[in-house]
Parts: sequence; structure tokens; C-alpha cells
Amino acid sequence: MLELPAIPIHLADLEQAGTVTNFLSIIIAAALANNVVLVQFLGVSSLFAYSDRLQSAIEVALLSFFVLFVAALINLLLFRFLLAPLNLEYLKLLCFVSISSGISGLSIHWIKQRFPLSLRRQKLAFYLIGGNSAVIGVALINTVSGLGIVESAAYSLGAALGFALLLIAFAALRQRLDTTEVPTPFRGAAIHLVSAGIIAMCFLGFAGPV
Amino acid sequence: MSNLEYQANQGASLWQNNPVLVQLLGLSPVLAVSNTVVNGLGLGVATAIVFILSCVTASLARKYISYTWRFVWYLLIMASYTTILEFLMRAYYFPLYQELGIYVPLICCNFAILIRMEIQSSMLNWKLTARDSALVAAGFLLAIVLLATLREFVATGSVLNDWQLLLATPWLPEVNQSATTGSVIFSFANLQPAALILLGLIVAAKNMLDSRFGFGSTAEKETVKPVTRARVTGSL
Amino acid sequence: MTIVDRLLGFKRNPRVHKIPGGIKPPAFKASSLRSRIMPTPIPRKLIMPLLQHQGVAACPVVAVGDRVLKYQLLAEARGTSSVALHAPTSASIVEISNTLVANGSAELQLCILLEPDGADVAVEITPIPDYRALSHLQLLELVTAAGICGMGGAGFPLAEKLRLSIDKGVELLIINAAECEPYISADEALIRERAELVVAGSKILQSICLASRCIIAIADDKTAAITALVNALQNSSIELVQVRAKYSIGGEKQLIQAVTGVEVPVGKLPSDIGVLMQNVGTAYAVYEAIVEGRPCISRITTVTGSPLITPKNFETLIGTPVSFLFDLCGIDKSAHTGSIMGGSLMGIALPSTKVPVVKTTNCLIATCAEEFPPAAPEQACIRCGFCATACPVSLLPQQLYAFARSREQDQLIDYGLFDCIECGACAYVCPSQIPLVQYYRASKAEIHEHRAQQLQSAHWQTRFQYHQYRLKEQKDEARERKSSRIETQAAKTSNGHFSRVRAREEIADAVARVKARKSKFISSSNIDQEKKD
Amino acid sequence: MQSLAACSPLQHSRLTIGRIMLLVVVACIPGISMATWFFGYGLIINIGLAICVALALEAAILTIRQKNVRLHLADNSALVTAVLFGIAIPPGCPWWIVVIGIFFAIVVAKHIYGGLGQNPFNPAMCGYLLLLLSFPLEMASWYLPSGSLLEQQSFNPLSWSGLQQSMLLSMPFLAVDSISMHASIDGLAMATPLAEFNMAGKSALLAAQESGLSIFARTSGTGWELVNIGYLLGGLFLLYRRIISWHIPLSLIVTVGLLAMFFYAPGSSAAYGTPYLHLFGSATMIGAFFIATDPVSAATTNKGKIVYGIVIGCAIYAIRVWGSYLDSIALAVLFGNFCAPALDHFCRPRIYGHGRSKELGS
Repeated sequence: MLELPAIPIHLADLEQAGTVTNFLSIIIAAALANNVVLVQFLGVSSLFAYSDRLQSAIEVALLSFFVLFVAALINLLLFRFLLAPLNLEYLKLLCFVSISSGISGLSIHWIKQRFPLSLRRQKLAFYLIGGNSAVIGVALINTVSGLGIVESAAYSLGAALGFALLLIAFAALRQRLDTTEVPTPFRGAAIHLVSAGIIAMCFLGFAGPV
Repeated sequence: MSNLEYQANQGASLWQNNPVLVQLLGLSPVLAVSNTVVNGLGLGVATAIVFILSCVTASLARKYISYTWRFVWYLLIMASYTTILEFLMRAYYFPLYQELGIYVPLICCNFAILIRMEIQSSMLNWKLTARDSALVAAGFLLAIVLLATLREFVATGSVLNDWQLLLATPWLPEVNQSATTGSVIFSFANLQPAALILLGLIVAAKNMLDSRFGFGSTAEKETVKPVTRARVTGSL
Repeated sequence: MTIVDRLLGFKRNPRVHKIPGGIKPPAFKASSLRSRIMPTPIPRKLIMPLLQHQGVAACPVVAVGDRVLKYQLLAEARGTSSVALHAPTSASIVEISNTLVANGSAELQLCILLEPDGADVAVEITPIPDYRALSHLQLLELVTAAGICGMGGAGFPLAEKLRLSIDKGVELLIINAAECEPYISADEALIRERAELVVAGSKILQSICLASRCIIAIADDKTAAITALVNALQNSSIELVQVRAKYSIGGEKQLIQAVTGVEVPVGKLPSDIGVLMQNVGTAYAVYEAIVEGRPCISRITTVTGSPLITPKNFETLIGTPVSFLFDLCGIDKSAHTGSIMGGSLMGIALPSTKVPVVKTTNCLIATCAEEFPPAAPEQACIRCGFCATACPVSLLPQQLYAFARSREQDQLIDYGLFDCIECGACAYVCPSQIPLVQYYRASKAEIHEHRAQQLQSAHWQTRFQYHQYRLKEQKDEARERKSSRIETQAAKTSNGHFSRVRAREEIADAVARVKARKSKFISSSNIDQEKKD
Repeated sequence: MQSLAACSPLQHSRLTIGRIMLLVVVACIPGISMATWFFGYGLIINIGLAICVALALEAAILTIRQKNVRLHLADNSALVTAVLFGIAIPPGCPWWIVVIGIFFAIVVAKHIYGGLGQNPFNPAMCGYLLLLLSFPLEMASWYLPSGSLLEQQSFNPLSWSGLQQSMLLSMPFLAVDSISMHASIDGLAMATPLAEFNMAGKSALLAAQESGLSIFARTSGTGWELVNIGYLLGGLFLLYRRIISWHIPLSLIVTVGLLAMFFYAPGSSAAYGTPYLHLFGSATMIGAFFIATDPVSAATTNKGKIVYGIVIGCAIYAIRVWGSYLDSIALAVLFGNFCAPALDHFCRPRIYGHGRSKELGS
């Protein structure tokens, strides 16, 4: 079995969790202190790829919130009730990948039919969300964290929430950065990375709550 | 992409079109495991192996992959190779594998690979694909090692601590392989924010070098021009 | 004004609504109000621009060398959005040429230059002491003939505004006496000295536009004027409303909001919500035009500024050069650094003091270095938000500024650039000395230009597409013709005789097909266009 | 002749950035003097050092960026950054800590973004946070010159020897004999009562609070009320001069107060500290009036400012009570800075004539 990742997740402290407030604190911890994107670096590429326009960022955020949560949930159940009992753990990566890309493909299809979203580059959206390392990463963390099923679900919800909120706020920040006079070498990717670093600094500050 | 264009373009993936520094793809492993050079090198090489193998496989199988479901196929190819690699690492490089943690299986959703498969492997034959993917993987490795060197040096004042982790287990049965903590000078560089900030600085330095020495500059042109204050200069 | 007073004032005027934003620059009205309104002597030269208002320039009806009498028509209105021009005194016409005027740009304008003979001989005019004898359309006719435009500064032709209001049916006439610019005191002086006449003018306006209510709105710091108005309004149906004195309350939309609590919806005119607003000066001009029968040849103008020895309000002839008025007040030439026409906040810097007073000139300021220092260097915006607090239309000037600098036109429109009334309150309070209004004007111009270009390119694109289509069509037709010829030949050879009727039918069929295809193309390209939009 | 601006308005209010920034520094004076009275000269040395380094760095970078150095230095923004930074870091920390922090603040957090007005994050707090993450130990210990001697020998930190010791603490290389220096820094005061509260367990400080220590006592743990009152006065001065608007400080203070009240009441053990402790026993006041209100990085719309204050208030309370870092103002403010662009976007005011349609006479 995999050990806990090198990045501190503090989930070990949560094993005694059992009450409603503890679910709440798992969600908050996953959304802020252990933000999947900026503290564990899962799905950073999608963060930078999708935050260029606020409107599309909001759409992608809602979509990836849904996909992240549902895929993590299904992957969790699959792992706990099918793969683990049958000793097929080595197949988990293949299963996770196919399930999450299937879910995102279906959800994009469903959404395209019902809402005329202005999602640009829908193909890219598909595999950036489907192959998003945040989706697979949360599923993998759920297999190794040693939490109960309900707690893992809460963790997935928190992670999805953290990803979506971060994406929206970061897109707004980038929109502001676009209007400022950043020195030429820093314009574009460099200043976005530095800003993300400063944001990560204050997310780290939340580490320790719960 | 024609063969000629490809020839002209080779080498670009290493620097001008570096997957990490320019396209910001596959950032998660770069940022997460670049705290030491050993980790960065380990994951970089692992990624490069999966990279080349996946691209070549996709190129060989390009006639059998249906267009609509190609991303699922690509992801499955990558996931298979990653799973194999994971098992190999667990067998021979267990301490390093433990250090890298969750980021080894996560190679399977590295966008740098995925996008390269989409662009190149679906068009080119396997030889060209192998060369191209090797170059892109080298670019990836370059970025991760650069960042890791910087971070480790700032944090501890030296590089390549725990180098023995890079040696495979069968040849080094006696050496204590658990990571040792070196003396820490500026611990901030070990933290996650430092990875982002330092990578940002590296990208900026790259932009500056490009514009200074005129490698196909990727830095955007000055778009903001201050409006000068117009004045009435007529006399009374 | 103390807080207690303000509270009492609030109680007295429950109708007054709070409006956002606004600034309170220090007032400089007292010095010009010290003396009474003074009629100016006739200057040696008069410059009459043909365009003194918003809209279309008037068309001269006199020629060089003619001698004109006072009140005689110099130029007639060209269409509805234009106003007539009358001779302010008896004079001879020296020249009709392009001359420097105050219009915000360095552009010259066509003017009639008069040389007064000093005799001041007038043509016959017909006073109408009782306006009730005439119908509202007759009155409108008279007002149109008098050549009046809005006297508040914007200068919208009065007749057109009235006609629009009659068409749409307004309920409320608001007479704007909320002069809020710090230097201007023309309206206040007018009300102080001629309140009855202003009220009479307002009544005429009310009967022309058929409004059921009339309100005179005045800023609450003009105590003497309020007293005069209260006296004049005894036993009158016209109401007096005191609004809080702050800058930009005098703007049309802002005053409507303060008095009625209703906002003029974007893209609509006040008449669309049943309100007509006119300036006090306009009401007075209407009184003169109807009751005294005099066309608009003079107006009240504040001439002020610290280099002037005795600032005062003049009843000045239209066309009088600015320097003549400054000399009348006595000017300290060494302290004089520049001149402003209009208020210090919305006015324009004059390129020269040779320019004439026009119908919209409510104020002339001679500036000195202490009061109007040269603009300080522009610094970075620190997003302090003072501008947003000052903005009377609740815009976010700091965001607009950022978008204007980075030329993000979609964002500019989204953040309401075209709702900006350019009152300048934001630039007045800006601690970074950023000329915000200048940025907005430049951006507006840029967006207009961009839109025009887009239209143009869309036009050329459709032309090109149609061209391509036509070429293809010609080719098809040629092919068709060829094949039909072969067919007919084949038919001829097989049947042995040529059917003229069938051939004609075939030709008609082909033409119909082509037409159908053409119409299909046009409709599909229209659909494409709509999709793009 | 002199010329007027080409475009209206031709008149200006004469308020400049330099003046605003100077007023902010002036408003800090009561709080700083209180803190100096409490902690000795260390704070003044910090601030002075920070100002020197900041101005020098600012001038150097402006030169590199080919800007008008004199004009941009005159906006006093580097001065404000340095003063706020100097207040935030503990007195008695070595000089190189100040230099590293200021370097990060001025170079990375400000000039990489393009200088004054462009930075989305508060530079002083970025510098402080870097230090907090890099040197947690140094940042948590507020040395008091011979603090342990306070009660026994009526030692006065404001005396000549206090100054000497403060200097030695900041610049250890000044000491000829290293042993004598170590002997003099045995006093260790906690950053805030809250810090002690966090470290010493839940009830130790509470007991001290409720046993009625005088707020004027210059022992560790109390006296912070006075410092906070100083900053409160400065903040009220800024409000009076309309340099800052009431939205952010009010919503922040009310949020922290309400949260403290809500969580204080139900637990009989009073585990989370009293509202009084949260408002006056920590850096809340300087955060609310001086740091969160930094116009460049805060939200700018009025509604946005209120939400911004609430976000920061919640973050302050959460980090303090459940977090592992001692003082949370910097973290919370940077988190608020991060949210500010989104808040501004979603809290735009309704523009005149848009939306609401009200009929005349209704």
C-alpha cells in the first residue's frame, strides 16, 4: 500500500472524527488548509489553463466541482467494494482514469444539450477535467488516507469546493493582473505563478485548523 | 505536421517551447516533488520513461484508435505504463517511491504527455514520435531539475543530498536508504509556495534571456501604453 | 449650514431624495454676487458663431456688407435641431469666416463678424403681455423663432426639447436652479433680482409643454435666492424644492433623481419618464421672448476669478469677446494665467480671450496660478476609491481607468463607460492626479472608431462573400447552359424537331433555380450575421 | 504662460498620495509610542531599519526600472510599507530578518507586479508572512530587554541601557563580547496575550485576565490593550480625515467580535477566549484600521468592502482559534486580498438608470 504523501495532510488527526462538526472541519481543511491545487499541487495545470476569462472560469469551476465530487465518490465506492475485496488494487489507476473521463464526457454532453454554455474549447475541457490530476489525485488519496467512507466523501466534497472556489477567485485576480503594468519579463505565466505562490502562502497559514 | 517542419522544429521543445516553463503543462509533479534534486530527478526520469513509451505506443496504434474516444485511449495507455512503472519502482526503488508518494501514479494524467500524444503521436510514425517525445521529456526533466536544484540549494546550501536513493536496491542492500534531513538554512524554499514563486522567477528569467539573446521571444509585447497628458499650449 | 438646519430642511422637503456621490468643492460665488447684474456696453466688435448649441449650425441669411438692426435675423434654423441667430445690436456685417471659438478643440468655426454702429436701432418687436391668449403651439412657434437654446451649459435647442415633450406628454416640469459649479453665480443672481420674471417664464414653459406640475429646484445654500423665490411664488401653483448643495446635483439626470426619486433608464430621455427639465436662464429667456417679444440676444454671465478686481454678473450681448468683459472688471494681467469658459469643473480652457460669449456661456473665469496650478504629474492609481464615492452615477472610475489603460473595450462597456456623464468629480478628488475624464473620452472615441471599423469590415466581408458566390454561380450557370444545350441537341437529334416552348420552360426553370439559390444565400448570410452578433 | 489641463475638470482637490500615506504614518504614532513604552526601543529600531532598507531598495529598483525616482519616492508608499512591517515583526529580532522581509515586500510583492498601485497583495504582510513561514521561532519570540528583571529591579526598558540592549539584539555584530549580550536577553515576552493563550493552554491566560491585572501594567500579557487603543485612536483619526472608509474596519471588528461572542458563550470552559481578548488582546485593531484598509490590495466597492471585512474577520478568528500560527492578521489579510478581485466583480454597485424601473408619481 501507498504511504501518505510527503505533503502533510493532517488527515491522521481526523480518524477520531465522527460528528457533524468534524465533517465540516474535514471539508474546510480540504478546501483551504490542504487545498488540492495550491498545497498539494493537483490540477495546477487546469488552474492556469482555465482562469484566463472569468466567465469561462465560473463555468469550468461548476463543471469540475461536479465531476470531481462525483468521480471521487464513484471511484471510492468502486475501490472499497470491488477492487479491494477482489485484490485487484493494481487495476485502480486504469479504473479511475476510465471512470473519471467517462463521467466528465457524459456530463459535458448532458450540459451541452441543456444549457448553451459558452464553454470554449470543449474538447480540451473534456480531457482537462477528465484527466485532471485533481480528479485522479483525490481518488488516490481516498484510497490511502485510511478514512471511513463518509469522511472520504466529505474530503472529496471539500477538495472539489476548494478547487472550484480557487479557480473563480484566481480568474478574477488574473483579470485584475491583466490591467496592471507588470514589467515585461514577468508578464503572463511568471506573474501568475508568483501570485499563486503568495496565495499558497496564506493557504498554508490555515494549516493546522482541525 | 510535415517532416520538414518537424526537422526545423526540433530542439524547440527543449527551451523555446518547453512544456513546463512556457506551456505550464504537467506542473503538479514539477511543483510538488522539486523540493530536492533527488526527488526531482527520480520523478523526471520516471515521467520521461512513461512519456516516450506512451507516445510511441499511441503512434503505433494510431490507426486503431477511434477519433471520438482517443483521449480515453490515451489516458488508458498512460495509466497502464504508469502502473507497470509503479510496480517496478516499488520493487527496486522503494525509499524513493515512498518519498514521491502519490505523484508516481499521478504521472498517468500528466497533460504534457497527453497533449503531445494528441498533437504528434496521432500524426507521425513511431520513430519521429520517439525523437520528439524524448525532446519534450528532456525539456520536462530540465525544468524539474532546474527548479529542484534552486530549491534545494536555497533551503540547505547544497545539492544532491541523499543521492544514494537514486541507486537501485539490489546493488545497495546495506546502505541506509531512508532520507536524511540535511541542515536547513532557509526552510521557506522547502515549502509549497516557494516552488510556485521560484518557478515564476525562473520563467521570468527565461523571458529575460530570450528577449536579451533573441531566441524566438515568447514574452508578450507591451500592451499598456500610458496616455500622455495633453495640454493646451495656445497663448493668451 | 448646521446639521440642525439640514434636518429641519429635510423635514420641510420630504420630497427630496438622496443621490449617491457628489463632491463639495469650496465655493467662490460670493465675490461675483457682491454687485448687481450689470448690462454691458456695446463692444466694438461682435463675433456670432453659427453653432452655439448642440445640433446643426444655423444658416446665414445676411451677406457681407449688409447693415442689420437690433433683433434682426442673422441666420435661420436649419431643421429642428438648430436655432436661429439674431443681431444683438444695429451693426454692419464685416465678414463671414472661420474664426476661433471656444468649443473644446482647436477647430475653427464659421462666424458672422459684426461691427456695431453704436446707434442700437431696433426693428419692430411685438410684446405679448398675456401669454394665455395664445395656444401652446403658437407659443412654441414664438419660442422657436426667438432662437433659444438651453442656458445651463449643455445648450440643447429648446424648441426641439419642447416638441419632444409635447409628443410624449410630460407630467412634470422641473426648473433647474441648482447651480452647483463652485464659481458660477449667474442663475443665483438672476433669481435674486428677477424672481418674478423667472416664475412668469416658468409658467409659460409649463403651459407650452402642458405639464400638470412645475417644480423649481434650488440648492439649499442659496438663501437670498430662496427668499426671493418664496416671495415670487406666493399664490402660485409652482412648488419650490430645496436640494442639498453638492456638485453635480445640477446635472439633469441627478436633479431628476433628487426631486422625484426616479432614475432616467439607460438609453431613454427624461421625457420618456414624463419629465422636462429647463434651466432658470432658459425660463427667463422664454419670458423675454414671449412677454417682451425680444429674441435671445443676451444672457447673464458670471465673470469671476481672482485676477479680476471686481468680479460680477453681466447681462452680456451674445458675441461679446471675453477680453472685453475681463477689461470691464479690471484685470491684473500679471496674475492672469488662463481663462475658463463654463465652470471650473465642467468648463473648457480657452485658447484665447478673443473668443466670444455664446448662448451657453454661463461663466467666465480668469485663473491665477494659486487657484489653478498647472496639472501635477500623473501618478499610479492606488484604488483608494475616492472616485467611486464621488461618482454621481455609481460607476467604478478606478476600474474604468484600469480597463481604459489596458484597452479592454468589452470590460469598459460592461462597467458602464457610456453611463459616465463626464462631470469630473472623480478627477477632482483623485489623489494621484489622474485626468480620468480624459481617459474616458479617449476610450469612448476609441470604441466608436472600433465599432465603425467592425461595421465596415463586416460590410466588406459580405461583399466579398457575395462576389465569390456570384463567380461560382456564373460558373454553374455556364455549366448548366452547356449541359442543357447538349441535352437539347440530343433531344433535337433524337426527336428530330426542336421544341421552342420546352426550351423556354427549361430556361425559366433554370432562372428560378438560380433566384432561389440566391435568396437562400442572402438569408443564410443574414443568419450568419445574426449568429455573429 | 502657464497652462491649464486640456480636459475638465480644471480644478483639483489638492489631495495627493504622498499626503495620504504620510497621514497613515502619522496615525500610527499613538500605537507605536504605546508599543515602545511596553516593549522598549526595539520597535523603533525595527521601524527605522525597515524604513532605511525600504527606501534604499525602492530607489534602487526605480532606477533599474528607469522611473522617476524622486516622484515615486515622494508618494511615501515605501514608507508606509516599512512602518507597517516594522510594527508587525517582533522587536529584538536580528537585522537580517528585517532585510529579508523588506526585500520580499518591496521587490517581489510590489515591484514585480509593476510598483505602487499594481500589487494585488499587501507588500508588508507578504514580507511578514515569508518570515513567519521561514523563521517561525524568531517571529514568535518577542524579546524584552531584561524582561525578567522588570519586577525585581524596576528595570526601565526606555532607559539608556534598554536602548543599548535593544541595539545589541537587532545588530549582534555591534557586541564586542558575545557573552555579555546573551546575558541581557533573557527576557522573553510573548507577542500577544493571545500567543501566550495559545501556547500556555486554554485557561492560564484567562485566569490572569480575570484576576484583574491592571491594563497599565507593563508585564508580559497585558499592556497590549493600550497598544490597541493607540491604534484604535489612529484609525479613528484616519476615519475622521476620510482617508479610509468605515466599511472594512467596522465589518471586520464586528465579525471578529460576534464570532468570539458566539463561540465564547456556549462552552463553559471558555476555551476560545473572550471577545475582549480577541479585540484588544491581539493585533486586531492595527489589522482592521491599517492593514486591511490598504487601498491597493483591498476591495474597492462598498459592498465588496463589507464582505471583504467579513471574510478577513472570519479568517482571523479561524486561524487564531483552530490554526497553528500565532498571529493571524497577515494570513487573513492576504486571504482577503486574494478574494478581493472576485468580491469586486460580484459586488458592483448598480449604475444609474440600470435595472430598477420606478414610475413617476409612484
